[in-house]
Amino acid sequence: MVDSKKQWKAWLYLSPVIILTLVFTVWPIINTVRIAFLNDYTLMGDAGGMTFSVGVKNFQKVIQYPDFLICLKNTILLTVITVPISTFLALLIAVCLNSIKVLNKLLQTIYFLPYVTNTIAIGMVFATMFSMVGSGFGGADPYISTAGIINNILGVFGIEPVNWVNAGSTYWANMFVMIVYIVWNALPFKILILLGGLQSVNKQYYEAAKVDGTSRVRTFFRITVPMLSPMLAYVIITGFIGGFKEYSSVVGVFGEGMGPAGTEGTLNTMVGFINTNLMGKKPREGIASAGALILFVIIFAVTMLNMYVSKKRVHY
Amino acid sequence: MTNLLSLSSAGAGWLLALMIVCILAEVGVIVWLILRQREEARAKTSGNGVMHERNIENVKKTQKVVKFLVKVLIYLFLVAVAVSVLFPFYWMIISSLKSYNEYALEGEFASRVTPTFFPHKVMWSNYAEAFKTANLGTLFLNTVFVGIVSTILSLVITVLAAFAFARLEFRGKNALFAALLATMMIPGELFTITNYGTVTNILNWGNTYTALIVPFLVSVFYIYLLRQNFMQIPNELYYAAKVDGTSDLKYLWKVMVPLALPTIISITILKMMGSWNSYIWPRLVANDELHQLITNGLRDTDFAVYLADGSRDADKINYPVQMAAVTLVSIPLFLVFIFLRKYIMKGVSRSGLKG
Amino acid sequence: MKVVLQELTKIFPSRTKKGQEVVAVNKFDFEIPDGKLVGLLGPSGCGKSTTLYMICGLQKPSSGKIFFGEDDVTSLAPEYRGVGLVFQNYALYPHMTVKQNILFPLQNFKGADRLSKSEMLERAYNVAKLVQIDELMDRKPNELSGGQQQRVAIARALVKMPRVLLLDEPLSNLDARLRLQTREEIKRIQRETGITTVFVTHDQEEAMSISDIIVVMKLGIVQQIGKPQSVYDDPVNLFVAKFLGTPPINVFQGTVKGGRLYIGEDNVLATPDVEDQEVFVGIRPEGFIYDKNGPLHCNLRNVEVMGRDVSIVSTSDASLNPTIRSIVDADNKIDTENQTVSFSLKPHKVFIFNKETEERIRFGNTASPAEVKE
Amino acid sequence: MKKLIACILAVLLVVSAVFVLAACKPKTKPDFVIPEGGYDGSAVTITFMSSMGQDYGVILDEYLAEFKKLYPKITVEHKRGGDYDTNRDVIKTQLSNGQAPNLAFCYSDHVALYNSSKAVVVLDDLIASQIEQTRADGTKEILGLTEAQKNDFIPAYYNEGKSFGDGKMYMLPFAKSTELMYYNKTSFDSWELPVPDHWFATDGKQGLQTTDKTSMEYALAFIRDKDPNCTPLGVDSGANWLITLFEQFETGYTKSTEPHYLFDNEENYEILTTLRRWYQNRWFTTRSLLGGNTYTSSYFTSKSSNDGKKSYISIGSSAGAAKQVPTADSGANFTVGVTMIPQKEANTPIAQSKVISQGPSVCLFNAENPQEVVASWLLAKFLITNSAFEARYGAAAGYLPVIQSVQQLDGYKEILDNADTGLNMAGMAAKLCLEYKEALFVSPAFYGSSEARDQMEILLNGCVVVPNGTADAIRQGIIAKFRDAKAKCEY
Repeated sequence: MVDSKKQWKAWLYLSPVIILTLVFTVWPIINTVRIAFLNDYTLMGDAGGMTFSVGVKNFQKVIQYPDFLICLKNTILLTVITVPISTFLALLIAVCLNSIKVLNKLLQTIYFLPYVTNTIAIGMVFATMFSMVGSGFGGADPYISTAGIINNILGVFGIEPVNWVNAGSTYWANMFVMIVYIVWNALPFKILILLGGLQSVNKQYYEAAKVDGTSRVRTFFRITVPMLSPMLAYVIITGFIGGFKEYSSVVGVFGEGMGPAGTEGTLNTMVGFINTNLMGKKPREGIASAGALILFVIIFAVTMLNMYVSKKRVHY
Repeated sequence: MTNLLSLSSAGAGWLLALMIVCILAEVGVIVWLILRQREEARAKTSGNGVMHERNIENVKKTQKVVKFLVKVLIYLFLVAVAVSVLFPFYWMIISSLKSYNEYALEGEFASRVTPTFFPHKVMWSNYAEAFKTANLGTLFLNTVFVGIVSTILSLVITVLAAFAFARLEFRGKNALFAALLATMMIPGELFTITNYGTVTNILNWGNTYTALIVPFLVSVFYIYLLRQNFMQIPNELYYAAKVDGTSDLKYLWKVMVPLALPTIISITILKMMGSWNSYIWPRLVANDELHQLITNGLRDTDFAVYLADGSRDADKINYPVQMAAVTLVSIPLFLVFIFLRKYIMKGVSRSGLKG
Repeated sequence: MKVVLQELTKIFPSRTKKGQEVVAVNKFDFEIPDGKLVGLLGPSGCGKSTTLYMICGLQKPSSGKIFFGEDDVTSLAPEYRGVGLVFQNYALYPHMTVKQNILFPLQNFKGADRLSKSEMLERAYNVAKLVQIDELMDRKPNELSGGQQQRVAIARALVKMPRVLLLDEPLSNLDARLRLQTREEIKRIQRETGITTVFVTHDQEEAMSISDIIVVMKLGIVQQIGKPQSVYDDPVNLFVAKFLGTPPINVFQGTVKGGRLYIGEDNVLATPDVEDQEVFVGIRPEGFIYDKNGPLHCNLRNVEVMGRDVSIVSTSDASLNPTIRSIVDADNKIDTENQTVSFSLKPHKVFIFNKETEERIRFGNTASPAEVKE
Repeated sequence: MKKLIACILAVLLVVSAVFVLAACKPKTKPDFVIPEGGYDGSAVTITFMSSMGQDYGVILDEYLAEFKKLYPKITVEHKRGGDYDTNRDVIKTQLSNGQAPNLAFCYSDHVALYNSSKAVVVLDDLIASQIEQTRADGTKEILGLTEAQKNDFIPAYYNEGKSFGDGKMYMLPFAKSTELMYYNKTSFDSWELPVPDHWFATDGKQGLQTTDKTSMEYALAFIRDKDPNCTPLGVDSGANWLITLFEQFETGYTKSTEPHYLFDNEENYEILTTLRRWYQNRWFTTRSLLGGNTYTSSYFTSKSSNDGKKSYISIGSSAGAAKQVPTADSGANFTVGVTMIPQKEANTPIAQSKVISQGPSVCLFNAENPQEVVASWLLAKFLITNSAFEARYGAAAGYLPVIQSVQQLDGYKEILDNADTGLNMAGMAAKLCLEYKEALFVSPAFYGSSEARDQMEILLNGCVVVPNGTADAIRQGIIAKFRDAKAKCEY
């Protein structure tokens, strides 16, 4: 009974969205694809009237980037580690929050604070928290003195201070700081969604479980998690998409160098690679577009995989 | 090796130590619980699987203790997480109250190696200076103006689109919606360069508010959120309204919007916060004093460190003042969130995000 | 195993600040004999569900005690009470198949009660056969009809062989035909397992038809406890009388003068050793006898033929309900031309109640047969 | 289904329209040709993008007003572009969309970048032009530079404008700085330690064993021995240090023509191995090794040396001279000596010495209306050849004027005369730079030269933290860092 009048009206309501999306989303995509296939395309060259041959040179160039594998590895590692941790932590926090009355409102407000703050500023705070002072980093016997709070706290427990972010710090020390920071940043949104989901679960399932003498742990895994599975699937999928686009958090902690002094670039991510070719000193928009397309393909594949997995295991 | 005693006022140090103790206590409680469970299992008389008589006294006692301990466990865990979430804020705020030397452990503080937890000399002047140097006034007004206008316009668009997607049937609806969702997967940087060309060259909106507002009116996530919410309103209402002749818009305004109000309010708040944190695009498109927004205003203002003779030390950035500026900028967001927290929570959960 | 409730009370703090609290259950004393099926009956909001939840431990009583056999389980958590509960809308785990739903309670057994996998499966199939859903084991709850879901819920409650089975308005979500059938099922299952069962309903017909004992409640206070028939035949007050029986009892305003009961002017019945007073008179629909020169005269409205008997609908100024419904044997020839119709009454089907307290006033020769046999 | 295809077609139509529109924006701008009679007096608005701080903008505005008196019809819009990198990004983004300012502050690396869109005006014709321009006050000037004006420039700074490999002049120097070595004169005197004038010990021995007492090797070992807690040497920019070393030892860094990158060679491995040893002995540190926010000048002027936070020698830009003097409240007080940075061999005469110089220049951008270009040229010429402006800006910003006539200017003369290493350290720095003007060299500029500069900083940081091990293992570690840097540059 879809009469044409109804059709026309639907398109009318959607017209603002469609026009804006066309101009500001579809056209950039088409333009990016166009640029990606123009060899060694640079915007400045284009403005200066240069002509470019069509080909896949840009894509080869992306692969040939000496640190391409490092960027890929970092992007994947950061995503694969932080998404599960932040999702599980958020779930745990949401369930605990849901089971208490006193202080509930206050704690909810506190947990949501990181969502409201400026990523770069907090990045700087994290950098100082994990920093050391003194000039001997990376040397044979670097000064172990430290200004960072974290090392001071470790000191309280007699643990040797660790060189987290300064020159000569190990890759995994840097990654640890990044993981802590990304999880810290990702929690609020996830808690919000999962808490919302928990509140819409019918109370009687829990009462039935209680009467059947189900332990808390079993209730959590056999009832709460399955009932929350649509929200969990959503949070994990958006988590992966966000994870692959990680960049500003690394800049927040390590600055544009994407790594501690002496090992600059070891924490560079795919988006970092794209940005250096967009905003850097040797801008090559062609290569940046090719890199962005490759990243999009990876994200698309992972999201399809996630969707497929969630179709199987999620109960709607 | 420094030890904690040298920390003159180790308030926050102890706070963080408390957090570590919380976590250790938890581990202890969990282990005790597991032991308790195992030992309790052994103590029971054997039975053929029927819910058998148990020595009720023993069960009642353990049940009370276990219940209490689990409550303690939950509160310990939640407090530990709260401390770890709050600590960076605490550190940001006290950094904003320190003098540059105390922050960077230079000058008279050069001999110190561990940072101070409470500013020796509380520098409220940092906030005044931050407000003045970064002329937060104009930045604030710009951001609020851009925020409100873009939120209202985008709200209208989102409601209309969500209504169409949720209620009206038209061919290609699902394909269009899937395509829109797909755009969320594309890294933002991809759009920036081309959009910059479109905005400055073709539309030449360079350095205008329109350039800051229009490109981001369409936010797919909010359309998705509102569509979920609209879909939960039963169809019969729509048909009933149709029967007695109400037009789509009247129905939308009279019935759907009121019902989905919490979600709409939370979208408004989250949208406002989004425009607060945008950084790369404003810097590219509208970077002159007139149109600068807060984040890129902060980024470009060089917060000066003044030498003894009053001249500026060009190399050094006065981080405490920058932290003060960032705190000043974050306060309105905190307040908005604290007052409207209920709506945000309800808005998102109401949408249920099922399916 | 018998269940004893001693002065069980539950007071809910009022949500609004100034409003006073709500007494949901007020000093409920009752002993549920072992193996009996007890129906908690009453209008909605009378505290029957609250009582049920207090028995199973989901609600903590404000005061009073609950005993399972000799054990005082008042403050014991539900999982330790060995209770099976069936919810009104079944609360089957939507993401689990029927088999998983039924197995779920068994998997919670700890320590000595733990069963092997095969034992669990066997128990599950037995109880599934008992409730005749053994061929639906691999279906998901949303693929089953209301009745089938109901039976799965019962199976899940029974599989752990609880000491007490509790059902919260088990039939309210079913359509009429299914309700009759499931009602019998519950009775059959209870008799076969011999498990002490308490079920809650607001449908008096359902309660009377299958319970061994019924407890009529109103606003948290127990009105009457007893066998369905005896409570029906010997209501302790007007509320209980009106609540039981379909079609409902007809209530009139009457007066007792000189040992005689008058409805309006008609002197309908002898009521020896009752002082003169204004009274309420309750007459069961089956308490009328179609008698041309019966003492009670009403204006005939119409006659509904129902096969085995006839239902005469009439009105009278003294009646408190809009119409009076009397059921008489079909072979009475009802003279429909005549405007008025007159009846004589079966004494044991007529109850009189004090005007103020609505308490039942018994009079001489009407000791109903049921009570005697007790 | 028919409807769906129709709507997809519509979408493609709209998009291709936008695409065609965008594609045909005015692309190629004609190369600039000086119009007949130079500036024709027409009303013209030119934008001047500078990366000056707020305080120096005041000085500029004064002289812009003066310029307005000479050419009333030219209105100058002065836009502050933030620091150098932000300034470059803003201009780069404008250029990518066919817009540009008329006149802008720039580094040679930036101009090489801008030139990839052929947007920068070649200045040779303008410089040589003899066209007469009459100014509002009736006075006349030739459009180009007179011989006197051309010779007034410090040669090294002037030639930087031509360091793009094609001999063409793309920019005029605006203000320059060079690198100097500041040392703790009081300590050096008390230790009777000679001020080092070359880097490595000639007799190949290490640390205190070497007989070559004027080498940096000996000095650092000596200082470290005297104050075991300190970090003897603080170098502000690691990249400048390596570029200077490769230039001094003539082992090759980069050149403006293909193939650009020459630094990956045996001699440089040697140099970096030695620097690594120095770092492992905790003899030096750099700003980026300290995380980029701590300045080595703060080490040089700090009182106590616990945790290495004190240095006795500091190599930094002449522009930051004032900061190398200990302030009253820092509690440290010593007299600061300042001299040329060490060279390859001892007592190298100034002419053979090599010291890197940097600083902002000014370049002109192509514009549709040639009058805008000519007007911008007049403004640039007016500012740069005006010794009073150069002197005041140089003194305020700590930069060195690019024209020598500034020295005769009475205001500036006093600065040079009573230059001392105390309060008037900036004057002393200016004085020394003028003295060393033959030694100044500029690193070549080409598309990607700024990336190469960054890679040098990363190379130094990478090599000095190569973990301990056998000599060969260390060597391999260093070679790997070189290879990585070269690959990044060539990428």
